[in-house]
Amino acid sequence: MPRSKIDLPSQIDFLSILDAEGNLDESLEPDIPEEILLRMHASMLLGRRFDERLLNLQRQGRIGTFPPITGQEASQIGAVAVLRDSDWMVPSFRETAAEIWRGRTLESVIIANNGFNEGAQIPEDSHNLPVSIPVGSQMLHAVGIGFGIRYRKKDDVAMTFFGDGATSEGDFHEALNFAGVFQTPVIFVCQNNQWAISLPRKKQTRSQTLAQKALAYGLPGIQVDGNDVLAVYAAAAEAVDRARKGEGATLIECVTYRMSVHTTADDPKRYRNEDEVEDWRKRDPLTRLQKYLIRKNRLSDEKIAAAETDVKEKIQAAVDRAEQQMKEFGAPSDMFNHAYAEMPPFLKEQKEFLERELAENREE
Amino acid sequence: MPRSKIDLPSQIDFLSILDAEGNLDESLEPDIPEEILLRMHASMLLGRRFDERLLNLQRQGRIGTFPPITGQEASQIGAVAVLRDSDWMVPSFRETAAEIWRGRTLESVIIANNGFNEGAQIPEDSHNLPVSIPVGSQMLHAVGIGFGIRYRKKDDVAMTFFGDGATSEGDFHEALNFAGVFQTPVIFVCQNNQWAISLPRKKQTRSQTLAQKALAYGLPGIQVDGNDVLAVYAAAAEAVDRARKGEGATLIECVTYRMSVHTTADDPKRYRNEDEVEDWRKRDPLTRLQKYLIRKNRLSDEKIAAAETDVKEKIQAAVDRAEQQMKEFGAPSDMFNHAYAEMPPFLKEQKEFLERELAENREE
Amino acid sequence: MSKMTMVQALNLALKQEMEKDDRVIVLGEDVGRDGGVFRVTEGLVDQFGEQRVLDTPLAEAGIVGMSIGMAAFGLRPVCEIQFSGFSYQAFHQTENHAARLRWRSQGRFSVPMVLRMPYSGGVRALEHHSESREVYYAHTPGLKMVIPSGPRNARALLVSAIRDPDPVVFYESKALYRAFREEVPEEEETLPIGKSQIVREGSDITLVSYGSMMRPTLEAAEILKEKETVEAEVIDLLTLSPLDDSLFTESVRKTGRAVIIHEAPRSYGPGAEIVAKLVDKSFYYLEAPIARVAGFDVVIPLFSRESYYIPDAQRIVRAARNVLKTAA
Amino acid sequence: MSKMTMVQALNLALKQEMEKDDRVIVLGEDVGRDGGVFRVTEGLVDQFGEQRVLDTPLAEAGIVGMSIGMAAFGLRPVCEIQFSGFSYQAFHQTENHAARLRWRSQGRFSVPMVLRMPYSGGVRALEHHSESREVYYAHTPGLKMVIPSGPRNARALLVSAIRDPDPVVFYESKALYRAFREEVPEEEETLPIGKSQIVREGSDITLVSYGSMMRPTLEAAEILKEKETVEAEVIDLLTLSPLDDSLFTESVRKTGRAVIIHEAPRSYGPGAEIVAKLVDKSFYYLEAPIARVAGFDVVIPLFSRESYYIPDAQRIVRAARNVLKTAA
Ligand SMILES: Cc1ncc(C[n+]2csc(CCOP(=O)(O)OP(=O)(O)O)c2C)c(N)n1
Ligand SMILES: Cc1ncc(C[n+]2csc(CCOP(=O)(O)OP(=O)(O)O)c2C)c(N)n1
Ligand SMILES: [Mg+2]
Ligand SMILES: [Mg+2]
Repeated sequence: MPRSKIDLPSQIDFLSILDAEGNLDESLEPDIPEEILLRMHASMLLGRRFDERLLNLQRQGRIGTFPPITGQEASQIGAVAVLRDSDWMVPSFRETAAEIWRGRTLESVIIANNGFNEGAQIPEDSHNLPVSIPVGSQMLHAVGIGFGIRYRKKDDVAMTFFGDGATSEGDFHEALNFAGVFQTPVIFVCQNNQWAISLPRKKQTRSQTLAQKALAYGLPGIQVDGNDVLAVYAAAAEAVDRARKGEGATLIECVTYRMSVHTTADDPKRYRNEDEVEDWRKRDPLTRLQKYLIRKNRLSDEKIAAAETDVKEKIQAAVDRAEQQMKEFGAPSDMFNHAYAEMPPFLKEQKEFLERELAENREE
Repeated sequence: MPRSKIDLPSQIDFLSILDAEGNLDESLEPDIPEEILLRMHASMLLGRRFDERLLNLQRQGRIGTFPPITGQEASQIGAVAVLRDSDWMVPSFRETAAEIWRGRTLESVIIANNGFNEGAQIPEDSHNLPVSIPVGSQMLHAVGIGFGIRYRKKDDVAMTFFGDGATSEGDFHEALNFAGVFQTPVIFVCQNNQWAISLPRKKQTRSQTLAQKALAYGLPGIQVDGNDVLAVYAAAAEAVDRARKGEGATLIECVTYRMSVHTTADDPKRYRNEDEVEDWRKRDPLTRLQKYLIRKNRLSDEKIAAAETDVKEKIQAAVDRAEQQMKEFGAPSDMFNHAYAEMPPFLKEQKEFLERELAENREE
Repeated sequence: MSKMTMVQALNLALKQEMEKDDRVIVLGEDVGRDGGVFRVTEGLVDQFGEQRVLDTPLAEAGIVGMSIGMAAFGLRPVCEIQFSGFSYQAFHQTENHAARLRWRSQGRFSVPMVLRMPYSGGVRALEHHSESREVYYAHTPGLKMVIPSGPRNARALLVSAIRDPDPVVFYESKALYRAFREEVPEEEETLPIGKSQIVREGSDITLVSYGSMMRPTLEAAEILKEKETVEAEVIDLLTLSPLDDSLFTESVRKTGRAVIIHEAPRSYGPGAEIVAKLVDKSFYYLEAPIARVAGFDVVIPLFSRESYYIPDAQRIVRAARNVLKTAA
Repeated sequence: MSKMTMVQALNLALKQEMEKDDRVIVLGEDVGRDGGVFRVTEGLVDQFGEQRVLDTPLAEAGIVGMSIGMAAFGLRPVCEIQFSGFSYQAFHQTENHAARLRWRSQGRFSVPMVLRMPYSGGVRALEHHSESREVYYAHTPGLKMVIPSGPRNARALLVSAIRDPDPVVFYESKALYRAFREEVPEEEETLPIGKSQIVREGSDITLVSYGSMMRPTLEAAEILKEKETVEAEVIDLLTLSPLDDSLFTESVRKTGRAVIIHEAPRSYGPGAEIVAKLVDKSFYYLEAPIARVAGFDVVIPLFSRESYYIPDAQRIVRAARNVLKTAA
């Protein structure tokens, strides 16, 4: 009965398949249909270029502040690529590339970032939840959805995204614990981009990895190279398989990097060192995938150039549609819509008040 | 760069020194001065008998509902016995025996349980926080106190208590994470008494142990036989040493059992099986310690009988003092005291209103 | 019809809605085997099983957050927060999401959930078990706030709340749980959310009250009638948000005098909004200042003193007398 | 004296109090190197080091809960919640403990902490970054609630809040952070918590306002003077709890008419309490119904529409005109 070591079944692995130098571990290479691979490349490219365009729209004052995703394309696309439409996605606020993969239009992103609620409109048939800004709060929604999936005896899954900072919120803890207790089919994808605004990962928590936090809930956890889209895909596929089989949730830590500002209101020079950023530039997820695809003769410089033009056109078209739509948006008093299923009398009164006021303003 | 196992330095041990059958692991036996050992025995006995007396005061309607501690004497006394007065204790609501060890009077417990705020009064020089009822919420206060201790360059520690259910609250997560990040001298003592009202431990979380949750924060964690006062003492002493040396916090899971009702408002027959209770009765912490002390010739049936009488007298004296003091307690309008350091005008108005009302009632 | 306590009536509402609609899921701490610490969910797990009656881990944000996800998926969660004093652990989920998801998604997702929670003092409970803080919810856009006052309307309102397409915070007075019984029909009965009721007609003064305060208010009305032949009109708000101001507006236009009664703290309390609404719509009919009888602006004391904190009939009668005294 | 924005003035208050009193600790998300997302804590970590300026993990309950422990220990934590819309993550620590520890321990422990948080719209921000929900705090017994309206009083009130022996929720309007500069004396200056101010004298109507609404209110007063030669008396509440009713009571006894302005939602909003207090104490002097100009009872829309939500001078002027129109 002395002091004895408790053996904990679960362990934490680190997964890397295609490294920064382009070395490939064939034994682990997931076999991804060519058209999916190319779509993944196109989506990562789109995510990157769209970011750049949003950035300059913001500088021109044509949209408000927004959170760029540059550097995190692999973590996002690698994960959502394993989902089917009937699966659910529960994003945080930095998954633009993933949201677009899942069907969100580019113009809706522009419209939302320009302060129109219409931009957050979700299509009726969509299984994507809207952007959630309160850090860590959305994971519990994925657990509730996961419960619904099991309750209705479906084999869909719910995939939720969050950052390294989010792992410090109590909601993260409660979400993973509930997911464990209720065995819900949820994939918890942590985009560990090393920073929570100005707080570096090492000050966020003393634990060596974020993946190991899964052990506290009796869940499997894995850490992957988040700039290696093949590794992210493989880890996500494994987790989704388990979930579909009714074996519950998984925590995936994608080790990546926030190459850009936190939001356009942020100035990283105040708190981080450019060398660190340069260092991560060498591990760029997009060029890494391109090298891989070229080596596999699935991509060429010409094809990349073509993809670039295609993406540019898509973005331009979206910007035009967005600016068109924003012209057409309804009255300020639309702010009263969607407060409740039915507008209660006191809101009708307030809506009429606003409409009267607007009319009077026009007269004056 | 393939799939590799991350090696996590920390491991989780289980510690047992004096088992249910009375077997002692001499190699681990902590050397505790005789008078401390006897004081520990007396305090555990007092905790047990006080519980019984409170239970019958409650049945007689002489106090309100309260949470008994029977079965958890070793987890409480073993832990606080390693503290010194200048250390801090941050209790939950089920640490009556530990609070009394730390200087709380028995009458104050009776007075509080009879619905008088005066019963929660803390003496000016005391480093014990009052009972905290919101589950899991008090741990963060211990972290703040721990920060203060370090900030003032003292080598004191803060010990906080909570239950197995509390480990599910977000506050537990935030407290352990902050303790890890800020390296505060905090001892987190979890009294895993197997039940959170009607929820059994296994439904509280899927993790195999509660102690392993420490890994999520880069903190040492240990599971101990919570009915073995020597093991609890040894684990607590080890944790306190580390904390005093500036090596930060520890999570200790004391595996024990709630032998009685959750509170006197609760009926365990609705949700748990008497056999389970009987099973745990065999592992009783009090008789286990008594056997040990008798074997060491530090206790005898005579001495135990004497201790019983002594305890009975202490309790009776406290009941008498409590009932005396409650007679003397001040006006209902004392409810306005201690709301703020200085009573603001609007509260003065309300206090005067109440006093006027009481006067009018007397007239009528 | 059979005579039921409010606990039994609420249990009936849950049972019948769960029988009718398999989207209805009950979850919370100790709602299963234990039947809830007040026994409101008694027997449900035996009838509907652990997939529809969930004993959750001890985490309120988890309960509410998971319910939001269930609701977005298309279920109808009815979650129980064991005491309203612990609903703040979930306040961020409630304000950040339950109240906003319909609005945020522009109608795609909604949160048809009920947040049941016991409130009020009067049951000799411990700290945090006796508060009344309905304002936190009534002031929050996107939520509905319902507070029944007896077994029959509790049952009918809970059925309506469960069927409501939006999140409803459902405050249940502990003091009323077993205080008295009422005939509650076995067959379905609902009450519209957002409608108040006149429970006693009168022409001399209007008493606006709800929840745990209805009984002392009606008692006060009796005393006023017997002792001073004053006919008080008594209004039971039943819903705090959306607030139905039609009846108390009309009533005060008739009586010219009003007393508003609640257990919640006075300052920035529910009574202030009623006063303001009366000033908006009945100002010229007012013959005297409107009185508020309310809890004091301190934490409700532990139970040995709580009876001095909680408004009673005497306090209401005195306030009414003052309002009546003052000449027009 | 030098001209400062509110951000600079708040920074000065923190800097000077930290120099004077080593019990003062600043903590929160990004308050260190980054100087806070609004730069209120700029430079403090360089001057006072990481032991007194703590960049915490991303957890509001952690920040507030740890601060409560620091305060119980004897320190004076000033914690920053990055936006008031995320203060609900810590609402349970605030209500369950910060507001109660002095009371619970019968005076042994107190919680001399400041909870700083930016509120209000008007800065083209994202969802959850533009709310005004001061009522959640003003209605909570045991807390104090302060809302400055400009650089100079912000600095003086923050100094008082830091020295206050009880927990103070300190709401800072984002719209005012850099809106204008004022002379702020280098030497110490404090303002008493719980005292309102008359910032403009007048005899025709009383405008009661605070925080982000002071500027449109004063603008409205100007318009009223120019366009209708109406002399409005303007009161800046500065503290919502404990509420100082002396000045607006006196003022309305003089003017007989009042408009109350706030950005928070109208229903169960701060304005209701002012109306109720005026009915309590100035009823017989009222010549017209009191108007409330407030935010609507919906979530404040994203920034393209927020200007229609937030009360402006025109809206206030119209309300005042109506109040003035109505014959006594
Ligand atoms: C509950 C809450 N607290 C604070 C904020 C302000 N905030 C927005 S993003 C952010 C950092 C998030 O870091 P992380 O979780 O790592 O996500 P990342 O921004 O790196 O994608 C903070 C503090 C918020 N949105 N929600
Ligand atoms: C935040 C919060 N939620 C719910 C409750 C009601 N409650 C009181 S004790 C308890 C169970 C606590 O279980 P555990 O943490 O294991 O402590 P134990 O009672 O077993 O000592 C519950 C649910 C509470 N007091 N606080
Ligand atoms: Mg991050
Ligand atoms: Mg327990």
